[in-house]
Amino acid sequence: MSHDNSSPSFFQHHFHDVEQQYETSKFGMWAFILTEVLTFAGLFVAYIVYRSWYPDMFVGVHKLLDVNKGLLNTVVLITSSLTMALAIWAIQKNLKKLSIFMLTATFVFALAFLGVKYQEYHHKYEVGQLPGKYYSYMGPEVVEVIKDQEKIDYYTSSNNVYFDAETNRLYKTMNNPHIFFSIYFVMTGLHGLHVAIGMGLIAWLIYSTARGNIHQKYYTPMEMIGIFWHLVDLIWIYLFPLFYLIG
Amino acid sequence: MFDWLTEFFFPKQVSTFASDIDNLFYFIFYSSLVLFLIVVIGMVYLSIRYRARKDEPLRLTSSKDHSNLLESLFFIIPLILVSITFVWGIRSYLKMVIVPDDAIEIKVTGVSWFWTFDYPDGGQTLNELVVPSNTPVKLVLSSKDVLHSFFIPVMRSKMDCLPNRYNVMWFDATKEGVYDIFCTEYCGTGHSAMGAQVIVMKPAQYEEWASELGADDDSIPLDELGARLYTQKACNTCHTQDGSALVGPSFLQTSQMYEQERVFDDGTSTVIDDNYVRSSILEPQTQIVAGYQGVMPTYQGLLNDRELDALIAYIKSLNGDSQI
Amino acid sequence: MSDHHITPLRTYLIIASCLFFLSGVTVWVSYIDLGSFNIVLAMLVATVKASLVAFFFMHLLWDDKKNLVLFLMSLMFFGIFVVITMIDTEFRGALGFNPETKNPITKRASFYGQLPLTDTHGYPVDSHDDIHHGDDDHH
Amino acid sequence: MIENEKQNYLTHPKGIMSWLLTLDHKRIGLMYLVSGILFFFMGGLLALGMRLELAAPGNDFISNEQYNNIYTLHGAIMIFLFIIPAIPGALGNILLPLMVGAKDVAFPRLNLASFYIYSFGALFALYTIINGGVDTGWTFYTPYSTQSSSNVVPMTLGIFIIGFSSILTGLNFIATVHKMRIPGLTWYKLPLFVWALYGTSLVQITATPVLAITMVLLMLERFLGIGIFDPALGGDPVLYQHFFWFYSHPAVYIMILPAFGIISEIIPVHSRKKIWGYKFIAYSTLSIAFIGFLVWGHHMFTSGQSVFSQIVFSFITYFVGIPTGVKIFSWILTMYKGQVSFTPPMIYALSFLFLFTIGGLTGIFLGAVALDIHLHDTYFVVAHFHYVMQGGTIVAFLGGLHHWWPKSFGTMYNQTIANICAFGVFLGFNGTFFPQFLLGLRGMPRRYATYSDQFVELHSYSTFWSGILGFSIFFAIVNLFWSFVKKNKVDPGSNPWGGMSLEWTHTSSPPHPHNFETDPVFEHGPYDYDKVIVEKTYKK
Ligand code: HEA
Ligand code: HEA
Ligand code: HEC
Ligand code: CUA
Ligand SMILES: [Cu+2]
Repeated sequence: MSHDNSSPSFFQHHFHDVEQQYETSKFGMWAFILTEVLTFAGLFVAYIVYRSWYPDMFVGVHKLLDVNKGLLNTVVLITSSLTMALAIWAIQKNLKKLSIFMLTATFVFALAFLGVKYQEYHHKYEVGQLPGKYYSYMGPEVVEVIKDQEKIDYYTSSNNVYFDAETNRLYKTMNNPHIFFSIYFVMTGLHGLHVAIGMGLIAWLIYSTARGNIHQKYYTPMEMIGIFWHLVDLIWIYLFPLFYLIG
Repeated sequence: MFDWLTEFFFPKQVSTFASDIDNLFYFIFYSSLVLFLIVVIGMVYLSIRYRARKDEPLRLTSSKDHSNLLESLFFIIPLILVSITFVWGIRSYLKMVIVPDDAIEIKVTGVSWFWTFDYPDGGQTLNELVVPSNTPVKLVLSSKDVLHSFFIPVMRSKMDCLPNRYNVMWFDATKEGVYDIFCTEYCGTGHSAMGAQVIVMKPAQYEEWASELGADDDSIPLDELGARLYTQKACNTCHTQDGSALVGPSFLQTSQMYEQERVFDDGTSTVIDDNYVRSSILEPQTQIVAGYQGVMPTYQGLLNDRELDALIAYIKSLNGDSQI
Repeated sequence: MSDHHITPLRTYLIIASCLFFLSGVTVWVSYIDLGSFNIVLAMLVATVKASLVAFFFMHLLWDDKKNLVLFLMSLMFFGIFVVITMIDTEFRGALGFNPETKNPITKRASFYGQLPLTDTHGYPVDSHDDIHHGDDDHH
Repeated sequence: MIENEKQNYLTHPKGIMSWLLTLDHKRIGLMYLVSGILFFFMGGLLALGMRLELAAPGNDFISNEQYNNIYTLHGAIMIFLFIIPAIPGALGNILLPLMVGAKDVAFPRLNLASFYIYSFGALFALYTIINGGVDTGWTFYTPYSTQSSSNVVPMTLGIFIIGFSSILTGLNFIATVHKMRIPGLTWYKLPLFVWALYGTSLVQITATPVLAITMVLLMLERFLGIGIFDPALGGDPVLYQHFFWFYSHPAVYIMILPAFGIISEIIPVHSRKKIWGYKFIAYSTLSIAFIGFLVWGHHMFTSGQSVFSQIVFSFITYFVGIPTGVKIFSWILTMYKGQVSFTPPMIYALSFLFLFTIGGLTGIFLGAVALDIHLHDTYFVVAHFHYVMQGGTIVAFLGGLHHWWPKSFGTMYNQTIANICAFGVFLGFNGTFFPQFLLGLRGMPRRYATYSDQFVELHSYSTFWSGILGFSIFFAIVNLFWSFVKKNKVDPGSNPWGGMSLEWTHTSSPPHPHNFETDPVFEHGPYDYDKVIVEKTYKK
């Protein structure tokens, strides 16, 4: 354990050397990733359980989501992941300007992601495809009006129909589409929260790199935030097919 | 040999599988007792045998820190014991879940904070489960509001009541008598008062009872019937007759305030009269007395007209000097 | 820190193109009806993508293996959570034990009864009758 | 002697800010200790209130609502504010870096942050109390918790926040154990307390995130009615129980593993004997931590989960008992051919063995599904978990405090009083909780504010002894802190029990602000009583 004064400014003195400090941070970061995965795990469990209870509802209701927007966001997020990786590569090669550029690009892509998400949310808000008891969408995708007498007899024996005495018609709704939207909003919302937090961290990275606090010899924070950012991408890789594609 | 112990540890055995479960208990109990004694005697013996004597100098101690024989015993003995326990436990458990085909089926519904029982031939009781002895009885349980749990200690059986789902339990009572039922899942203020009784009758007696169920008894005067309903229909879990407020206002107060203004939590008010009391019982959520919470369940469908009148008459009668 | 592994630029670009390509593949495949195999395939592709991200972008391939162990541990505990929970949720009322415990008493939440049967533009649902929509759980 | 002038972390640096902003793990540990004990007293007083109400049937002392609030707060405070965060937070923080020879934990700032997050979460809990309490039970079962008009949201929010503090502590400890050990201190040379903290931390970082998300879903259920747990909205209350117990069963091992670690230190040191079966104890820690994740459904034996899962859960539950048994037997055999002295820590350790064995074995009764159907939610369960938590964890915690007190704070308590209090705790505890086993077997349900006459005798017996228990615990802790007032300082080099791990042999008491004045060198294992004689040095 050296107490020489030549140790760099970023070195924390309870470590033996710089290498130990770096390895420890990285290990800590991966432990943190583990907790992140398990946080989402709870929601995935809810998804899986309800999907297996209401397979038809999930398949039916997922069509209300816009695949194109989802795909667009997938592309945006993968690109941002790439630019994040390149930012680290650039700083390792001591290309400070390029690194800052790449970080900025990452930030912009993240913003774009949230922009698209906002549009999606906004549309759902407008039409009432909201979570839980705020759900009010009764469009044709989830309600079927049945006039055919034979079918009416068939359906009255099951319980996901109800009879509207005023119009003398039998309606069949999917079971609990609001649960799909509850899970959708909680999962994408938590994911979106991570994107927003990531943006804050990336902004701080841009600032520190420009100030020269992060450089070729010390880029641990950038690498840690990079790992976090890739995790955000990684979770989206699963969310996208689970919500937008399954059919 | 276990007789006195049974009295000591458990309530009476009344269901067919109760003795099975008690025996499982005794098996685990005695094996645990042996293990526990090994632990305690070992600990006491070793600590005293190897205690540091007064003024004994510090010395290097033995380096013995393992013994293959002992270590394998640590695994093998518990393994054997838990295997027996597992097989035994599952066999008894299967007896408790496999309902005999000829069981009579009674629907049990938990409502905060009382129980209703619906019998196969129609008819309903409140807080009183009547069953024939030596006949398998299947209970189909559910709840109107929150979780409850239906526990009959003498039957050694218990099952949660879930809203919007059925659970099943069964028993075959072997001895006639009246036994306690408890609610064992926390369900709010009245949880500890959510008791009921199971009355086990001889089958013939049960038949007779069941055929009379639902028939009105017009001979009792109204207020007397009301007084009886007051406990039968579990009003007493929430309303007292002595003026002290429990979950709901005391009936004495209601009675004294007849013809006076009752103020509700939304600021409106009404004069207390028979109509008001009637709607308080049937639609309790529409007008909630200021200072109380809207937790009273609706009695729609649980009381017939005569019973309603009886309760009203009874509430009015509480105020001794109502002639003024 | 100059002695750390530096991934060549080429690797990053190749991995990114793979990711784009695979994203296209899942979307394309989702339009083909493969029955329950759709979801298996989608998850398979997602897992390949996720592994690429983890191993290359997140450097797990070159890192201390302890980090990989932590990551795999998180997946293992996730697996435990899912599998053991489903031992309950999939088997209620199954195996011949008390079938009445299997399903909820009413499947549909009660508030649907109060919703107006109009879409959000106020048109009655009937007016959409001409629009084709998929049949689901009957027959 | 000049030695007395030595710097130590308690007096150097000075000033209130140096405490509030400290990054020193020992100071953070002390702050955890003080706040933990305050919450313990608070929870304990609530418990005594409860016992007073239960001394006789009827509502003579407090109303049903008050009782329900009190038992919920008692459970929630004891678990979420005291034993989960405060025991690793206090003893773990103070000792872990010393034991691995590090100058601090891996991430000192995170450590301080974790303490502040804990305090912040605790504020919500205090707000809950001031604002009228919460009445759902510490398990917050839906749908009652989505309907109750009491302060469910502040309390769950507090628990959510405290969860993060617990995660950060765990993360920090894991990184410390992996990366901060001095050269030569290999895994098998670590003191077993370090292994125990390592196992605890693994459980903390894997299980706690699920608690966090469960609490979020519960709050959303209240705000938005998302319908995942609420049956009125199409949800499933049993699913909530899966979520809750996926955390809360492993959490009982967060509570007990540090206690196991403490016992693994106390017994060899006070018996001056190499610990029996080092590797078995170390690995059983990990296997308990792992198996603990597979058995949560044993809390749901009457919930109506599938028969298949009942059987699976019952089966796996038994297997937690086997590694635990290995530990118990190894501790006992450790004394074989040793030199046992009956110091206060040792008395606590022996009473731990007695009490925890009862608690653990009754866990096996509960694991047998047929029997648990009778016992579930009765006082048998209450007795079981007090035997493991209070008789296990708290007794071990008290033992640990007595063991490391002179080390951590450089003062010595009155050992005679300590011994008397230790006996008082043992007797009072058994008197309070043993009758509850009988109550449970006879069918007394838990969470009851009033009860029928048949249970009076046992209940009043239990209440009587709980007073003695309360007094003993109170004076045991006062006796410890009294040593500050009495300025009963020990010699800085002192090692009163002759411990062999780094914290005893290589640093002063209380330790230097940077832990070690010179870099510690690994010389002998923590339990090498067969190779080296370490003198008991205790002056003054
Ligand atoms: C410190 C906390 C702690 C610990 C360590 C334990 C340890 C164990 N617990 Fe306990 N438990 C709780 C805290 C704890 N528990 C709490 C708080 C609750 C109630 C929650 C609530 O509802 O509010 C609870 C409830 C609870 C239940 C649910 C009861 C119910 O609600 O119906 C069950 C059921 O299986 C159970 C089982 C066990 C088992 C098998 C162990 C095992 O780990 C015990 C292992 C130990 C031994 C077995 C003893 C030593 C071993 C030997 C001497 C060797 C020989 C062994 C064999 C032959 C097996 N516990
Ligand atoms: C670490 C956990 C822990 C600890 C240490 C305790 C300690 C105690 N507990 Fe607690 N208990 C729980 C965790 C714990 N409990 C939990 C989780 C529940 C379940 C809650 C639920 O159902 O939701 C519970 C429930 C519970 C019940 C059942 C309530 C019910 O179901 O209706 C009872 C009843 O007797 C009880 C009693 C006690 C007593 C007498 C103590 C005593 O050991 C306390 C002793 C300590 C002190 C007394 C404090 C120190 C002394 C002073 C501050 C000085 C002042 C006092 C005097 C001078 C006399 N507890
Ligand atoms: C779960 C508890 C509970 C039960 C059981 C219960 N009540 Fe109530 N009751 C309340 C509460 C709380 C109020 C006050 C709030 C309100 O008005 O809804 C109340 C109010 C009333 C009132 C209005 C009193 C007044 O002075 O304004 C009447 C009358 C009444 N209940 C009758 C009954 C009868 C008759 C029964 C039994 C058949 C019964 N209640 C059972 C809780 C209960
Ligand atoms: Cu119903 Cu408790
Ligand atoms: Cu458990």
